[in-house]
Amino acid sequence: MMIIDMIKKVIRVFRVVWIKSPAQVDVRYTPMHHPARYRGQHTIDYESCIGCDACNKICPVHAITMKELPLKKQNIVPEVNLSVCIFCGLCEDVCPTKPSKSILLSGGRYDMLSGGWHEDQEDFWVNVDIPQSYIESRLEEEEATRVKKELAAKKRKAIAKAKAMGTDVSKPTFDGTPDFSGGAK
Amino acid sequence: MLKILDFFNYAQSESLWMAHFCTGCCSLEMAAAMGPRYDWERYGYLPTPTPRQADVLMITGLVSKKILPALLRTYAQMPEPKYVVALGACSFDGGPYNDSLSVIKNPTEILPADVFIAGCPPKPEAIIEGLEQIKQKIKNKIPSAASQGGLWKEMDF
Amino acid sequence: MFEIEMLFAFALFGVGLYGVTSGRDFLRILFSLEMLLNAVIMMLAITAHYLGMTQNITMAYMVIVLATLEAGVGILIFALAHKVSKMVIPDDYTQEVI
Amino acid sequence: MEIFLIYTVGVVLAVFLLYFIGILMAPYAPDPIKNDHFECGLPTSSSVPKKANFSFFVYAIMFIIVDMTGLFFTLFVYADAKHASLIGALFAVIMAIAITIAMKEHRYAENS
Amino acid sequence: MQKIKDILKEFSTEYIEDYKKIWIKSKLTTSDSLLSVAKALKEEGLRSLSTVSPTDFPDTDTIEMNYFFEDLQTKRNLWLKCDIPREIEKCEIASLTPLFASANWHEREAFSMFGVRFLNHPDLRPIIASEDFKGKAPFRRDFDWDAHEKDTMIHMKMIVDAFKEEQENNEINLDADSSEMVLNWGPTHPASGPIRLRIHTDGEEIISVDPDIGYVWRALEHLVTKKDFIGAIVAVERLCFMDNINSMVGYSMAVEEIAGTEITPFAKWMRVLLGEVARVSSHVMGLGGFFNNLGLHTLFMWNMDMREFFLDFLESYSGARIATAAIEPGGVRYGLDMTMFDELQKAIEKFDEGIDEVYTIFVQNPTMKMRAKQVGQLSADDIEDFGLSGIVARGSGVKTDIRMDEPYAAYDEVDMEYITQKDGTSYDRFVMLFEELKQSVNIIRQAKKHIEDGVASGAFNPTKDHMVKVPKKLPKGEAISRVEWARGEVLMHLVTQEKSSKPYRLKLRAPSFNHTMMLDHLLKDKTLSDVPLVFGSLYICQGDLDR
Amino acid sequence: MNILLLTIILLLAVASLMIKKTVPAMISFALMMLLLGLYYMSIDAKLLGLFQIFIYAGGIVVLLLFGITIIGIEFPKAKTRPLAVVNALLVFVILSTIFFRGVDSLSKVIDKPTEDIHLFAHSFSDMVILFALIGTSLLYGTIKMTDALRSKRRKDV
Amino acid sequence: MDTLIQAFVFPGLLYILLWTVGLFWFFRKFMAKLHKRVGPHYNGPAGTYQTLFDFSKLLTKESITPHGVNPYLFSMMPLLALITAMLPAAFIPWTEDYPVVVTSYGLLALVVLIGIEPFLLFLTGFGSENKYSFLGGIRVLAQSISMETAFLLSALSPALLFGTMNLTEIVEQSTWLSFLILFPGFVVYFIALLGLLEQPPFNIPDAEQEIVYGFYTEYSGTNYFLLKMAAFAEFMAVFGTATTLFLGGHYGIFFDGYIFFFVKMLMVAIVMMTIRAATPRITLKQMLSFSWRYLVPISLLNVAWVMVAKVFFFGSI
Ligand code: SF4
Ligand code: SF4
Ligand code: SF4
Repeated sequence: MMIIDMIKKVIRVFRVVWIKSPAQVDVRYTPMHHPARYRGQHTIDYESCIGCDACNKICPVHAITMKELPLKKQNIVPEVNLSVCIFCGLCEDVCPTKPSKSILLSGGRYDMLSGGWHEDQEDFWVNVDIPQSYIESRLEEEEATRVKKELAAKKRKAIAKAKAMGTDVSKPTFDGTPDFSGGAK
Repeated sequence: MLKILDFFNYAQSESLWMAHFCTGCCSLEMAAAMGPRYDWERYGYLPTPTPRQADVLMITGLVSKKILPALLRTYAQMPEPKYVVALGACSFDGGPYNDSLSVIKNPTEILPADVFIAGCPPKPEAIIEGLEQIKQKIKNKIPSAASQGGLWKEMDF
Repeated sequence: MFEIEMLFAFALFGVGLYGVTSGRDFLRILFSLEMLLNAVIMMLAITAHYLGMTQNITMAYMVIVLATLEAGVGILIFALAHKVSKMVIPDDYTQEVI
Repeated sequence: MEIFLIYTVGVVLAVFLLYFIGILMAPYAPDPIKNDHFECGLPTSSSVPKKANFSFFVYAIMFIIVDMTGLFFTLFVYADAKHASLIGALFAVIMAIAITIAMKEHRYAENS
Repeated sequence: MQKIKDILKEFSTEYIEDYKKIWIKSKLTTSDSLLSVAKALKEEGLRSLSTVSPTDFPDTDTIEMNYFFEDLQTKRNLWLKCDIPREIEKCEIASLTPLFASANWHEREAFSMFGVRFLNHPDLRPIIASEDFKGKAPFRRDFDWDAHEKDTMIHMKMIVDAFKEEQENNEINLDADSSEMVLNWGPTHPASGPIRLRIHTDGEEIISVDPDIGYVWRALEHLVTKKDFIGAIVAVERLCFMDNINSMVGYSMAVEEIAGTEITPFAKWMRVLLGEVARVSSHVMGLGGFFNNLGLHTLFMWNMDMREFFLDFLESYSGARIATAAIEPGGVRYGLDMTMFDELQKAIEKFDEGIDEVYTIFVQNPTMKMRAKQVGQLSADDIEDFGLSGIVARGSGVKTDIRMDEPYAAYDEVDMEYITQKDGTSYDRFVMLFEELKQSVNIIRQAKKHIEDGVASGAFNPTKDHMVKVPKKLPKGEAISRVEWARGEVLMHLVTQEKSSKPYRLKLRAPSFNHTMMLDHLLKDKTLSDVPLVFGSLYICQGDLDR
Repeated sequence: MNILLLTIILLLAVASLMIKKTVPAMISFALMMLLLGLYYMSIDAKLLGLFQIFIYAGGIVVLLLFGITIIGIEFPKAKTRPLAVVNALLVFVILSTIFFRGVDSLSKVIDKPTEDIHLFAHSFSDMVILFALIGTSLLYGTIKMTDALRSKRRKDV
Repeated sequence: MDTLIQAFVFPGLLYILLWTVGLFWFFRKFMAKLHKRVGPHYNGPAGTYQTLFDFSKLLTKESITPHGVNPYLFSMMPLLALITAMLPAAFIPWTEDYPVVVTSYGLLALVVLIGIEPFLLFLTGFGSENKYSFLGGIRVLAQSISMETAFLLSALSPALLFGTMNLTEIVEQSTWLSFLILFPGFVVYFIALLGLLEQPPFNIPDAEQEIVYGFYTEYSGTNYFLLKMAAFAEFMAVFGTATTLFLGGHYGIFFDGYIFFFVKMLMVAIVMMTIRAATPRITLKQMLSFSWRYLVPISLLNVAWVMVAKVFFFGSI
């Protein structure tokens, strides 16, 4: 009786021979399933990053180091050591920039390899390559804003002064801020 | 003669057998890579029950202090030539457990790996991709990393 | 040829006898018993071959069967005796078995 | 007979050839830990016992007896009389019954 | 409930109060009366001790012991506290092991982590913690692990020496002339995973089994105290990756209780949905693993195929296949895109297709029945004594399931029933796994339908409703939460300090710990062939065994 | 050829008694039986030779291995009795003398085949029933004996 | 010269090597198919080179001799195992005129040679000085004694029916009627074959989940290669015997030839693999009691049936 039972099972297993295996894709070249939200390698948009340091603070494994920039306002930009990162996505969640996050994992790559030596892994970074021209342009921009601010402050002072003196302030004394933002990219 | 040696070298590279050893949760994805959807046997990988017949040792993530002797001994008991693959953030610096009391913070410094696959855990695709790299290494006759150095040589286990 | 081969059979018998009587451990005793019986089988086979006594071969089959059964019983007895008195060499048995 | 001997010698040679190819090609790097016994990746937890606890001795005796039965059946292959064949069949049935009874007895004794 | 209160009133207590629906919380004034209280409670019917959780308060110089008693029959639970002094020499309390068998390993754990000595404990050896923490108390707040870290190499040597010493002891203890030996089953073993069973055998027959655990000890309870409330989910989900969602649910519930946040119904239903998906993916693997241990890989492979589809859904939802980190205090982490349900639908269809084959070929397998029906028998009494839970408990006919005993998330609206088997053998546990799998998929269907309806009717907003804000800093408080995890009951005991951004103490009571305790009981006098079978049927994951 | 074979057999027989270690002794015993089987084949008793190999290499050696695994592979040293050698030699000499005295009266027939395979089935087949009875009673006795011993031990423990 | 070719090419070394590589590939591929996987795929057409690479690699890997073992015993055993496993090939009538040795006791010789193998495997386990190997060796011994008797008795049933032990004659005399008469014998033979080859549900000696790899545990590199090859050569011998005894050897439907022999062997292999994919392992005790309570008595009854059938149906007397 048991033997017959077993033979039945064997025949049922044998029926699988006609089923096509799901492994038809060469996964070396194409991933099997790669959703839009897949948390893979980071991409860091240095332009929109405001340098708020939130991602660094939340990261549970301290994978993020902030690269210092010679800028004043956006003085830091995150860099991620992929060897350390556990791809939890908290940094992406916490990033305040809108509409798109400036530190982005979604849709990242899935194969992240490096040499196995400890030293190799230590410099397995997602670097932000900030072209010098960008920094310069930002510097100039900053300079411009600074100048603008100073001017505004001056103006405010002047206005205050004028107010104190009782003069009319509706018309600016100086106008036409020069456009420095060209050539940012 | 050289041709024959080349053939054996090629054979070595195309048939990598894994020692059956799991130290951390990355072994779940290793199981997935064995499974029907990824099926690493297509590329010639095969798990073996004892390290005596294995070519590749996988550090599957986390290495706690207590399991390190077992890991090193398993590695030492594999026959030459042998290779090591490190999976996951844990095998670099303890990953999410970096602040924890009982994990080894530098497994790859102790036992250098030939390929490190980042992720937590890495996708099965990534694991297979990493193993392809080892194939390339063998074909180019690059000696395995752990035989070149690493703290394990000075340790007593 | 016939005589020389018979001589070897006798020699095997002698070796077996030596093994049985020299007071060794149980394994050697069983070996020797097998040798004794094998000497007999040899004699039967040789006589069958040279003297044409065909039925001797059938006899030899029987002896083989006997030898096997004897080995089985022998091992059994030794194993039981070992369990009781923890001895390996029969001469050392002091306790009563079972 | 001679053919078989030559064949055997050929096989032996062939196997040794393979073996020596293997030994020549293989690297050799002994080391005390590598040559230690494998025991799930840890130092051995106790030495290998020199004997086995074996409660299956009955099976060994049974094996010998059935083996003898097989020997007799080998002789029955050449039976060319009705009588002998039927005797053989009877013999087989008796042995089958004997083994069944013995196993029953054995199980009974095990469980008691 | 009233009876328990009456019992407690006979002793001097600081307070006796109701906590949640089925809990009573109380604190004893002295630790001396603990034993008599426990005895009275046991007579009353609180037969299982869930866990022992010490909390260290260096400020007041006390260690607060928390005992969680459970009554699996009538669902009355008691949370009993008492203070003991903190100095290493005086830090002792009566052991409950003679009364509650399940206390054994929990007390050993408290001993090795906090240095609490339990008087009259039959076998007070350190457990889990590796050799280098022997005699220290690593989980105390003032333990200086930075200093400890410096001597790693020396510690490694200590660990190795301990192994060698053990070998020498074995050599001495074993009769050289017998067929006895001590066999390592694990850790480099095809079926064991990172655990070692020291099996003392006589040939094929097992004399005793002594599990040696701690090979994946990550000190999670210590780790969470170093992370903030959100970052801690990363640690909590790594309790075991087979079913990580439910452990995060438990943690989040505890945090929400302290913060006093109420999450949205949509998030509740999402928790149910995700939790059941994770449970399915765990059970599916458990079924396969059970057969793997019998030397048959077919079911494992087929189930892996099935599992991938559920993982696909998780990956689409959260962006990672396994380490989803998808539940946060305050709700679920991501909004839901309704197209993801197509993938879930596909997974369910795949499941429906495959489950029939699994049933006829494997659950009804005569060979497996023949083997598994004979070993691993646990009676209902054993279950209560040893505080087992999950499929192991239900396999023996004990009706316990936190999803119904103490409904969390949206389980009170889910239509489900207790599934039990009678005999409690390994086979029953296997059938339990299978039945629960079907139940889980049923719940997934319900949750899916509910969410779809809700979205259609406009009750839920899948992109906005998923989170409510939980403050970064929590008030001082204490909470326990229980969830029905894939492997059984997980109890989390969370303690916070005033205005802190980090958990002060989190105790994780994981089911595998109790189940592993049973191995010796189950395997004595069996043969070596039964080891993998029984081990597999207890559904142990080393991740939550060691924590 | 035959003489060479027989010499080796004799040497192996002596060796199997003299070798201290069990397993090599066992191997030499098995080898001796194997060669004896070959010898029978060479004198045209093929079935007998096969039986010899079959029973000894397949049956008795396995049985003895069983015995070893139960009793243990290391034996204490036995004191040898020098008289036994004399005894054996004496028997050997007496046997040969008797044989050589009577050998002339034996008439050699060379052409007749050694084996008559049909003989057994023709004339001796009834004997197997006897064997069946012997075997059965032996089996029964064995089981009774081992079980008696086991229950005795159980009571002791 | 002819015999040298036989020893090295056709039923000898090269043939067995090819067979080993091919069978290993087939096993893996078929097993993968039953697992809903693909199996070896990217090395050569449909992954056929894969096992060639595997074996070449094993051949050139380091072979470790653990200390404390008897080195001669340890490295002799794989050699002996392979030699004994290769010898039966000489007796099997692969094609019409191709047994190397034609003898009237071919069947007995085959059974004897197949029966010696477990004894050698026991010694590999015994000589490894490793606990798992030790247990594995003892299990081999226990299993082989219980399975060998059934194997012998069922293998004898065709001989009893046809009244000869010459394999060529057995093949020549086999008909559909004889196949039907021998069918119970074939079933018993098949079960005993599973036990003898250590295949599920009887893969007790090298149960990975219990005793790591049984008697293979300490073997590596060249030695392991030889043992593995011996195992596959053994497969070949046993399948070949099955085909010869029960399935009519090289006789085909329209023409005769080696191809039919091959196909029949593959059929046996496929059934074996499917059983392997559908049945979990049983325990040693269950195996012993199954074998002695059912298998051996049934094989004895089968012998009785064959002898009666010989007299009353087959009409050879
Ligand atoms: S993904 Fe997680 S671990 Fe990685 S950098 Fe972001 S926060 Fe850190
Ligand atoms: S990446 Fe986002 S979170 Fe990080 S510093 Fe820039 S803006 Fe802040
Ligand atoms: S890297 Fe991640 S998945 Fe891998 S072991 Fe570490 S925590 Fe687990």
